[in-house]
Amino acid sequence: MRRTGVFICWCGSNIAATVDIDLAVAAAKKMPGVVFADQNKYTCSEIGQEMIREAIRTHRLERVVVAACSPRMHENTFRKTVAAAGLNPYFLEIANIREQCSWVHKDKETATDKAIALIRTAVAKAARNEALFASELPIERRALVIGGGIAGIQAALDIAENGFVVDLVEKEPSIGGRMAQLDKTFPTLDCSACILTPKMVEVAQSEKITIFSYAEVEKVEGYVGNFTVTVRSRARSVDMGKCTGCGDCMLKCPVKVDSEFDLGLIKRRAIYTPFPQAVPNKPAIDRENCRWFTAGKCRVCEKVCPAGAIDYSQEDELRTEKYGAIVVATGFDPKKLDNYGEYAYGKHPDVLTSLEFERLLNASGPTGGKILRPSNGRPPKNVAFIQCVGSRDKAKGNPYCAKVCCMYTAKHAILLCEKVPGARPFVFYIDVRTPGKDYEEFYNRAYEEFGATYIKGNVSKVFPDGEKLLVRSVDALSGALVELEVDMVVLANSVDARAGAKELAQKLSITTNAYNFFNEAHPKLRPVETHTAGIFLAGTCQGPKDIPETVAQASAAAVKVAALLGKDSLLSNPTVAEVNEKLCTGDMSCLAVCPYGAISEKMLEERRGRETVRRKVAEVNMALCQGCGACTVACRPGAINLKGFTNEQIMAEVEAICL
Amino acid sequence: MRYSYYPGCTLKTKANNFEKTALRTAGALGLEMVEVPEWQCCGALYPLNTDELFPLLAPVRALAQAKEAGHGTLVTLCAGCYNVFKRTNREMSRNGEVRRKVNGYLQEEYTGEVNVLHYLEVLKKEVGFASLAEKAQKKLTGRKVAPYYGCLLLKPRDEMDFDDVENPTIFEDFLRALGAEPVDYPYKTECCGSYLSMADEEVAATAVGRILLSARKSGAELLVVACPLCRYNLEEYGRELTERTGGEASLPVLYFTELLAEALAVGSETYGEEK
Amino acid sequence: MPVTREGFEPLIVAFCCNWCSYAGADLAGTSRQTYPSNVRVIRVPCSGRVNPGFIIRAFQRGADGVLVAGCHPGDCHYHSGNYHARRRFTILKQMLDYLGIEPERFQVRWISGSEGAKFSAVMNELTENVRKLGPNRKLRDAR
Amino acid sequence: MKVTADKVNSSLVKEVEEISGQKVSACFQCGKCTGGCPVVSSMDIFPHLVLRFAQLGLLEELLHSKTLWICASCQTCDSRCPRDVDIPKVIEALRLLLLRRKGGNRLHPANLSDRVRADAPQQGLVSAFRKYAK
Repeated sequence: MRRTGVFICWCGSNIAATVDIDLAVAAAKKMPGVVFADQNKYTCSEIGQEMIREAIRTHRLERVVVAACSPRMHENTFRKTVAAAGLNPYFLEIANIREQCSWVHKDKETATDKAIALIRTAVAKAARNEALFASELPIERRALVIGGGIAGIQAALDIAENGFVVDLVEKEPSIGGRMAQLDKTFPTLDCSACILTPKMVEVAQSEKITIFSYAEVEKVEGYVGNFTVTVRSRARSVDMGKCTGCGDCMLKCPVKVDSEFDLGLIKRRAIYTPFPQAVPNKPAIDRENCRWFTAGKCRVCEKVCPAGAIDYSQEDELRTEKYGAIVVATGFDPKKLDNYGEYAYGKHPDVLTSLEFERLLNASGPTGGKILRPSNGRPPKNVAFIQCVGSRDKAKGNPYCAKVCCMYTAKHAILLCEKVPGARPFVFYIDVRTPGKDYEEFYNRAYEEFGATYIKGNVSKVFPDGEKLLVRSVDALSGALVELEVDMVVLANSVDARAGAKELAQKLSITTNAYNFFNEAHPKLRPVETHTAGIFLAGTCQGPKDIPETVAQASAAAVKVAALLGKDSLLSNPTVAEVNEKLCTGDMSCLAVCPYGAISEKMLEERRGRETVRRKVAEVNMALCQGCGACTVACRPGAINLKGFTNEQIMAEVEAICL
Repeated sequence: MRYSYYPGCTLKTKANNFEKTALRTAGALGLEMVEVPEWQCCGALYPLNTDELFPLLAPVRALAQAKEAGHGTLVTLCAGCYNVFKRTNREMSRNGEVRRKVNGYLQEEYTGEVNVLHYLEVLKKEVGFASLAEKAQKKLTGRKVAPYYGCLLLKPRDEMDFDDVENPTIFEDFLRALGAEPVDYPYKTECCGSYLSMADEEVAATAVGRILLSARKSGAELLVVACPLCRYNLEEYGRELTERTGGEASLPVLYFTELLAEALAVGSETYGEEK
Repeated sequence: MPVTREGFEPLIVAFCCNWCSYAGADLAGTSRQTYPSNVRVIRVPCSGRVNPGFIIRAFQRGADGVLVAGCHPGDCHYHSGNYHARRRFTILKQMLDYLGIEPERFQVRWISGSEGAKFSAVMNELTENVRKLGPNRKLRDAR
Repeated sequence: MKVTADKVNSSLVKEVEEISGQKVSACFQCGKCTGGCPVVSSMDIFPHLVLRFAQLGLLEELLHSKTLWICASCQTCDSRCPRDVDIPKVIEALRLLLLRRKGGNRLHPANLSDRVRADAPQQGLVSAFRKYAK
């Protein structure tokens, strides 16, 4: 038996009013192994803590039980107390006789009985506590940011600002992301490019940040402080060192394909930058469409390039680097409208998605910023804006609200009125949602100042009728049927997780929700962390968000990264799983239930008589293990155990609690 | 290929040219349609209430007979029957409680094993429109045809799983295979008024008027359908509308099989219904 | 505690996961949501840590009812532990039934850290139900 | 028309939910059903309001409405409903509440028009009597 000391706290009258402390102390003294028991009015006070330290010394205590408030309150406090007296901090156990006893029971006799049982249970567990030691893990002082939209840009800048080196990986030939596609931003109507491009340039000029554009994450291994990541840079066919970004090649290239950046509203060349303010402002050859790569002739770009930068022989480049932390900022995709044939998208050229409409608004867009009907090049008069297309639709879209559509639709209505005199916006909505600073006021202006007509009714179908479009709906407020002839329909399509988000989540060992948005570690209190330590989230890859929220989360993620990288080393949580190799049969049931990939196979070489035999056993990576204990239950031979919550400890608790 | 074939009431009477042309074309395409013995009326409508199983008995019995015949597939022509059979079959394969209760009434034991296909699906999936195009010697070149889907082939969306509910294309692909020119118009899936024409003719007439107007605007010279009730409504109210307006409002309405028979040159001389 | 039916006070052992249900139990305390003192909590990191053996042992040692409480499905701190628990304990319940233990004596509940009132309600309900069932004699060690 | 607690708690609403297998509370009143209904202009209570009335227990109003006999069960509405409510099933349940009453039949063979008698396809007649009579 371990020499155990029991310290019972009054917590003023919080405990003492319901639990007979004297009786409890007397009972504790008779418990197995207990050599000392006493009481204190406030054990967490300096006097109370000193009493524990003093008793450890004078009574040579080996284990300490504090019967007081919840371990969630003061477990750490008392661990430090016993450590100060030279004991391993994990020799402490807490009996929760306040939250789970004195505060929830009224009858003093039964409450005292229960308090004694809880103390007995803690004593029984403490007797089986073992010394645990947190180990120190080194940290690689370099961060990886995946995704070069506004979230990734902000995170990279803020991490660099804290003095750490950042690699920024972007799938497209330029950073900028979705924000670069926008015209104006709500609720201030300042131009998106005007506030974004300076940040893009800042990234390019930062000595701490390296941009890997036209690149994607291929493989992720390791754990917090020590990730090993392989990045594939796609062959650009342009020598970045030689290219001056003059753009001659893009003018002469004979191949025209739909511009992804302009959503197919205009064409780009096979050698291209997505948009004029691209960073890096150096083109890439899209090999799927380039005539040289598809037909074996052309080489016009090579001929016109004054710098000799065209290099058709380039190959994809794989680069492996170590990182201490990762920020995931991969953004969103606008919802595809395959399920919404009723809106005639793709059937009539004047039915547009909101991002397409955004490009029409943009001065560098396909119409030079004029709102013109794609069908006839004339400005529209009546425009129907349909909200919640694919949002709040559990039957054939996303059940969630896409959060930004109410605001950008109000913006579109306002800009339509500003740009096309006499034009009239009709906004069809289910509910208008505008929580946010100055948001409601912005929406108010749309109908009050600009005369947008808001109709509470989901449009059921758009009927193309020659040049016109007939929109059929109901105004649920007046109960009137709506049949509206318009010149243009703009669909506020929902926010989807980025295609490929699921695969990236698997590479990173992070989780997604049912709609492939990455999961935060806690919806309220840990909104930028993931369940995998060292991996953080920023922006819409975690769920629909507007720009201010995205930037705020990106900065928050950057702070988390800086806090992590600023440490000398990491202390590991010592309550992790441990394999008894003698008992392990190597059937690896544990591996299947481990959510962290912390268990791997290991080959043992053993002498059996004269032979050397090789035998498979499980091995726990202490840095990855989070201590959930799922493996311990899955293990048939009982070879794997969880330190701090061992089978023996819990069994001892069960026995003691049932006495 | 051999199929179990369920004609339904209307095809033996008012819509017998639908059946005649279908069977003739099937023969020409090497498809053998074996009529389900002793079939009863499918009930015309799939029950929308959950507290009665009686309406499912007749369709389940026909399905069970198709299963016994060993053909694996039951083919229907009438969109109404198709709707009832497809949904009944789905319920029998998915809903254990319904299955247990229905089988309790019947001699047969049926658990949704038979595949229910509409003849259009047979043409698409089993014959193939490319091969149909080869076999269609007498091309309907230049004929501008408005396909009218109606509701029963397509809806409910999840249960029927026939084609894109809002923007179906199977009729268009079929028409192109025959060399005809399908016209696109937004009313091809709008309801014709269905059984309302039996009780509240004005409502049905209004619905039909919109469909015909839209089809005519798009340049159609005739409509094709797969449902006798749609055909009745479109013809009757089209005629009435022409009379009332004193102008051309109606369009000829044909079963798709009648066009098919023409293109396959197996005799489509009896256009229109036999009365 | 008495094993007779008269004035029978059941002993109920509750395994609570540290992140949700134990926090819910603490919240029940903080907000003074009372429940019978028959319930005693053992803290575990996760409902997925609870070995069915612990439950059998509790019944052998005289527990009249056992509760495993964890985070709501989808909310597990370790993202999948409660799913393992749910599957495992569905089977255990059947096994207990087979052994002749009333399956109502063993309950699995999802109680979040913000559900103090629910924790207390579940404890009240469970105690009442087990009280009605009477003492567990079947698995109790003959001592 | 007045909403009261008694009406909201009406057992008839539960009966409608039982017969139809639909939850009327699922509807959030977006109106997509009404906007697309091909026969809505002949209805006195629009489809989305059928759901709203049912949510509020205004059953008397619903049971007197023309809408129940206008709906053609074309299922356009439920194929577009973002809340996955099968509105024709709800309407069918309301219809059945009336048809199952004594003398509840709405259509009698004697009332058929000459045209229907002469030319209507069996499919139409069978459908109509399934819908309007028991």
